[in-house]
Amino acid sequence: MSDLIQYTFNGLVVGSIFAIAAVGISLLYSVLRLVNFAAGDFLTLGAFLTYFLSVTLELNFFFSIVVSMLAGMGISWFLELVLWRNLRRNKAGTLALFLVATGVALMLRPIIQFLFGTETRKFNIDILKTYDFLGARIAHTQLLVLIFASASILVIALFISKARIGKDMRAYANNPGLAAVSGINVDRVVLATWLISGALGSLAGVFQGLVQGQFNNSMGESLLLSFFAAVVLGTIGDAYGALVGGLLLGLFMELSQLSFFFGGVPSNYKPVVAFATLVLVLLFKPEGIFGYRGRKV
Amino acid sequence: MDAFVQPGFWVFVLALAGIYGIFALGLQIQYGVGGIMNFGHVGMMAVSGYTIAVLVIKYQWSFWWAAFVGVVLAALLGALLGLTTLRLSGDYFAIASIAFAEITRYWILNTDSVTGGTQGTLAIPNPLGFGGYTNQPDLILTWISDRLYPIVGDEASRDMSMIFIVWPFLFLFIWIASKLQQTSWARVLRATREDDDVPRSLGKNVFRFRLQTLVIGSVFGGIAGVFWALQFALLAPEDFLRIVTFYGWMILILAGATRVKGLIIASIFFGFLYGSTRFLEFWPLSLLSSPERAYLRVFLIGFVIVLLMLKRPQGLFGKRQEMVLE
Amino acid sequence: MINSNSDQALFSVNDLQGGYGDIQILNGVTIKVPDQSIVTIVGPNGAGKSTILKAIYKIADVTSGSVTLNKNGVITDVLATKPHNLSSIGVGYVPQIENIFPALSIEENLEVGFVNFENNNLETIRDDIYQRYPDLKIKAKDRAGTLSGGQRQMLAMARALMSSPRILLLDEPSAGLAPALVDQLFEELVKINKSGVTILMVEQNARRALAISDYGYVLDMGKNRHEGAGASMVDDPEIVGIYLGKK
Amino acid sequence: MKIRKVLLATALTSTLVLNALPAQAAVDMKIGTIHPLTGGNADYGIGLTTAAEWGAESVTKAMKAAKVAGSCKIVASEDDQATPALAVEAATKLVKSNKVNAIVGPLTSGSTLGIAQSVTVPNNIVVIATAASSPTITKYADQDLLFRTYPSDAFQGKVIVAAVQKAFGKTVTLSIGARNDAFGTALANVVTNEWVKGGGDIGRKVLWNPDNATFDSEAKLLTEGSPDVWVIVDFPDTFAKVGPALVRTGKWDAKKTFFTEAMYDEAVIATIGVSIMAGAKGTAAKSIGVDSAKWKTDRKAAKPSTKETFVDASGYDATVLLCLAAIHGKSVKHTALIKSLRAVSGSQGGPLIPWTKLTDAVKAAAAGKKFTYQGAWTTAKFDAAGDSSGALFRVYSIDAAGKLSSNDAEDVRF
Amino acid sequence: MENLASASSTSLDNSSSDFAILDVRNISVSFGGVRPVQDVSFKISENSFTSVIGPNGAGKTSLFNLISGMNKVSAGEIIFRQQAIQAIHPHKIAQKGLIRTFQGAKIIKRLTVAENLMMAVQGNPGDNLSGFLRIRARRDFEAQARAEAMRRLDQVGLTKFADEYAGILSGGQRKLLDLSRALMAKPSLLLLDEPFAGVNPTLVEKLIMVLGELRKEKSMTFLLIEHDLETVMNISDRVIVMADGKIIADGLPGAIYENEVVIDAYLGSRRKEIK
Repeated sequence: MSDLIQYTFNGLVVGSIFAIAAVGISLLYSVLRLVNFAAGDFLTLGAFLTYFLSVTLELNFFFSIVVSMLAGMGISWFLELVLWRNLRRNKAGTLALFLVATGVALMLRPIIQFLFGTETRKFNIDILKTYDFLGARIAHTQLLVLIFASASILVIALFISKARIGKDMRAYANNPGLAAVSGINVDRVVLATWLISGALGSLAGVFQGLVQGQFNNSMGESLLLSFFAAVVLGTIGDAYGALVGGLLLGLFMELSQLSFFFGGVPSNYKPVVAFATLVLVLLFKPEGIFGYRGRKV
Repeated sequence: MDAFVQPGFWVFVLALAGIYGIFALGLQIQYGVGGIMNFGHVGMMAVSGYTIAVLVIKYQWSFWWAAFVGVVLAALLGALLGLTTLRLSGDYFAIASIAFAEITRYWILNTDSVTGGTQGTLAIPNPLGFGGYTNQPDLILTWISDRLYPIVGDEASRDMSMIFIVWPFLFLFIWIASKLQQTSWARVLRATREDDDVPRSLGKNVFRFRLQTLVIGSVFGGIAGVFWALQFALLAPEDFLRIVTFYGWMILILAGATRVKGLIIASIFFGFLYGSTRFLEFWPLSLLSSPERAYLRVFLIGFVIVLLMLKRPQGLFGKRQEMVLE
Repeated sequence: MINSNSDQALFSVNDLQGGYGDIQILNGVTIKVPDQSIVTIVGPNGAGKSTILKAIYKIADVTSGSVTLNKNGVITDVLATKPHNLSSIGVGYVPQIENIFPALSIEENLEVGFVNFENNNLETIRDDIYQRYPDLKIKAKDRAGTLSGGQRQMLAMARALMSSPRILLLDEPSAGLAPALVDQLFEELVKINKSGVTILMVEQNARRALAISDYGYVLDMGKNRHEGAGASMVDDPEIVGIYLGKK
Repeated sequence: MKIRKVLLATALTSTLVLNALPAQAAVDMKIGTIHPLTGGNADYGIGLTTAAEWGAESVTKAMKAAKVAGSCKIVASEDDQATPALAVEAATKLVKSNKVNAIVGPLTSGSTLGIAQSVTVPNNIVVIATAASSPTITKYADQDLLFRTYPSDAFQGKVIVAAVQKAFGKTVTLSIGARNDAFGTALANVVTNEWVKGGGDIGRKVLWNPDNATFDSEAKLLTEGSPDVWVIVDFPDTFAKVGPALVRTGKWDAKKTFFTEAMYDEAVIATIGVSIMAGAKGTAAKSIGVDSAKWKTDRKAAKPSTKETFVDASGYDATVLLCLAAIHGKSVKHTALIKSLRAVSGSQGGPLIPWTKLTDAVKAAAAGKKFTYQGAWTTAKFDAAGDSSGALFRVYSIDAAGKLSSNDAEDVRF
Repeated sequence: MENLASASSTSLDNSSSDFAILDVRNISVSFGGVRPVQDVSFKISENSFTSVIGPNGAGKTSLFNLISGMNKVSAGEIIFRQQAIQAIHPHKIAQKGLIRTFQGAKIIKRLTVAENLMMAVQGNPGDNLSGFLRIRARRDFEAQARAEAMRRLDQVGLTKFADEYAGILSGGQRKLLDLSRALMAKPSLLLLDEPFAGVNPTLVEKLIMVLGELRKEKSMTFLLIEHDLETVMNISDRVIVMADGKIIADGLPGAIYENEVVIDAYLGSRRKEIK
């Protein structure tokens, strides 16, 4: 029982981060048909920038997070202006977008390393404090992350469902042709999508940094495929789906280590659980948990 | 500059470029003919390379039979990938194929008893003690370099012998691929790249055609794996990260997605680009520390692909239409 | 009867030519829509009716000609206006197919269509719409994808009305509707028109559309073929000829 | 064409011969390094590269002080991202383009064997690997060209097991956690085998992927079954994530845990967290009678920009040994280098000269004497396989303040 | 639709005397609440030429999609040459000799005009990978296919475009290519979806001429979707009228012309006055 609680908690923590990262990727896909292979590096960037501001410059932690989210937005915007906009104008196809996104990731990585070094970093927060809960050990930082990430998920969900620009984004994703003719400013929608995904990337990076306790510059990159798995699980292009898909995948990856699951998956196969989930979902329910049959995949 | 003009390293680069050329040729057949975006191609290379190592070291097979089985297994992996996920459309398939390759890599990484696991092929359990797997082909490589010695002197090396093995094959494969492209079979595939309904309505089993393309591409991935295994004489899971597939795509895009012959120049160009970034030691870059120059190298590779897609998406030889009309 | 050639036309299409890429569909079409009127464009398949509307929204290409909106003497070049800005200058559009956002709720569909002018208010307009279409109010929170064909058309119209348009462009509003619903639809169009909204529609159901129209145009092969006061055209044998290919 | 080539070759050879005459006295040693400078292991690679570069600079300074002509330089430092294929590429570049006489690195066993097989052995280049620990390297038929300053897992594994047995007895249950890479799994296997051979039980064996999102589940598995003692084979960057997770399980006890030398560094302990590490023990290779703390301060002064890692000094020693060997043999030829490496590293005895007295070491080498260079990392005493046989292992423990201490009497030698 | 009963009564049962090559029995299809085809039945006799007319959205193209297997029926049966085909793959249906064209001429833009045609020839050994090695057989087949293609191109006046990318063809030329391609497959039943829409009158005449010649050969059965009644009149010997997913009339072309139901379906019925 305590095992179940423990793994569920661990899964929720990981899952909530997956969810936040996945929703950014999913929004970008739904609006721009872009599979963002650079998403992982935005996480790393966010974590390192927050580290730099809050630890090196000793600024307020929350302030640092906000600044690094703004920076994530800024870089996304910059790339939209110099890169993605031009590619769309050139009618670049899926392959071109794939390769450019990978290229951007290759460019971002050394920049991060150049700016922040290769060392392992940690935030100024007690990573050892734990609470006992029905026999499970709940880490203080992870509890914080779970609370703040859940709050963020709520805010994101509310934003997408209630804010006008959120509705415009969903409308555009749902029917781009109609969106353009019914008065939705497409440029604004695209920009908003980039800004949101940039901000969410940084935020997820900070959360991931907190959960890991310490992080280095390959943090985000190594999680990228798990994010994709979460996106696919929750139906590609469906923002709510990505949120739920992220949570489910996190839970699934952790719970798979429990012995009731085929005797428990050895921990060195943990990433395979994510990849296999991805393949299996694509295989048997390609429309994802929120998609409907007949949706083109 | 002195170091830059020494031929030895470039011989290595050329041999490697040939291997990458064969690797990219597999992608070329899949994408350029069939429109399939396979981002897990490196998995095929890993499978065939590892099959050779395991069969030769663990079971003392002949290298050549092991290579044959390796290519067959790569083809089977391609078939498995296709049968399970080829029904998906473009980007979904691409993501699934990455996952496929990663699962393969993790299996190699974690199955010490067969693959040597994290230690690479040198740790494959081996009844005869430590041993490489290239003894047989090494005889041939030595034979070639002995023949080359009177001509090029000390430049005769294993790498140069590799060129004499890899490049003729690359030319042969490019010839085969260009023949293949002219067949009615490829014609149907080129049609499916644009539209499934037309060939289907004309009695063509589109799925079967696609699957065949994927398998043929995988065979070339497997063959590249054979040469890779030969070139490096030791394999480790870290050699088969997804970035390698990306390099293959980079060559393909340089060549122009449907230009088979462009692959020759593109492979050399890529090899040169990749190799020459190791020489960024001149002023003012010499002011940077060696780690900083190493970041610059990765950055440049990313920068070139982004610039290429932005300014010349059709590659060095392709027609712009081909990228735009996707 | 309103003179169609009046220079006071609210909306006019002048000698429009264009099509899709190198395929020319429109070979010079001229349409005048007087303020407060209903004007219908009819014609057989492939005549280029819908292409006119698509050209205005940059879905089809224009090679020559112009489209202008004359709002109280202020003349706007419609073709030079970005599609998403058309609703803010008073042009509403209901495409023929895929004219709602199925994944959004009905309420959200309406909200997305809303354009903020100085003195209008989302709630007021929406309440107004709900009053007009009580069916939509009942299902306000449901996904629009769950609506029936008739309700979808209603929603599409309502969505366009959310931007308080001066002129509404309709692309085959009756397509795919059950006969009973078609009657309802045309009655509704008359009501909308009475409330001060000018209507330009492209319609397949020629007789019924012309019956409620002030003026009608018949297109064929991308050109004006015939025109006249709406009601007078209902029984025009020439139209039957054009439709069924009798020359 | 052919005639021209012959003429050219003759001309080249004659100039070389002419130039080579005075060079007999003044050796011109060119060294290249290969380490991961980008990617996940870049931290260690950069540390080792910088240390190696500092080593070459130190020798140059010592040569000047000792008035020994010639030079010993690092001509290029290459990146292999810890992958064998890229290491081969890097080695080919160093050997063919930079014409290096010897290579320092790579970091990993895979890369080391990769370059040996494809590049360095066929081209007769001496390699001193800096952190490759696989026992396979010992067995590898390297024609005596492959050396290493890092102890083989075969040594280290036995040392840990012996230390654990001494502290907790032979028959207790031992759980082992290791990073899922070449370093972790190989040593974990040696420890497992040795422990079982000694009559002990293995509780849990958990391998974790260094790039996992979290390690709480792994930590939980590792603490299950309440073992009597843990052995953890991990690098600091990963253990910084695993450690807190272990503490949070509430079932883990640092006092019952043994680490490898990766944790033998007070800065590392501080980074991971003193409260996590306090009470833990470990084994680490040691250079006899040498002040490693001074090396760290000196290096920091010389190369302030780079952060240190536990293994840095290994790169320094490798470079210094190569330079000393070149001076000793008055030649950069591989046969001479191999011979001299043994002469200066203490394989053939001779007086001890610590790294702090490099000038003395250079003088001794220039005089062709046999001596034992006591490195900052190890006293190499290269054996027949090129392994560092002089390694002495200390058993260290971490006190409540995060300070390291060890008792020379407990040192283990192999 | 009030006159449906009387309209149906005017239908001719062509199938009674001749062999029915296609027998559509009560087929329906629905997509997410929409039912483009509802309970449609008819028979097509061999060597006949039948036109399907009806206003936009009547379900004509949906009907073709069902017959050719592109979409699967929700209910009902489709019998083609005594074989039920409603559940088999579209390419298998095509291989049986039931070939269709698409509304708006789906040509393959990045194949040459000749390649577009050659792709359609059935029984190509090169379609199989195993055939790749049968070089002689492949080469002979290609040569024949090419000759055949050139003949077809000559017929429609596209010879000079044979080796150009089909993407450069104009709308009308694409229609010609589409029709020629379908003919290359030597179908026993050919479904033509608005082959004349957007084609200029001279070309239409040419196309009709080509079809007329084929009719004389008596080796093909045609099912045509067309709007232009005059054209339909010229070539068909039977007309099926569809509206709202149902067949509302079926009969001789001349009879259809005068049918009030048909005219209503096109122009909308004259219903109550709207104020």
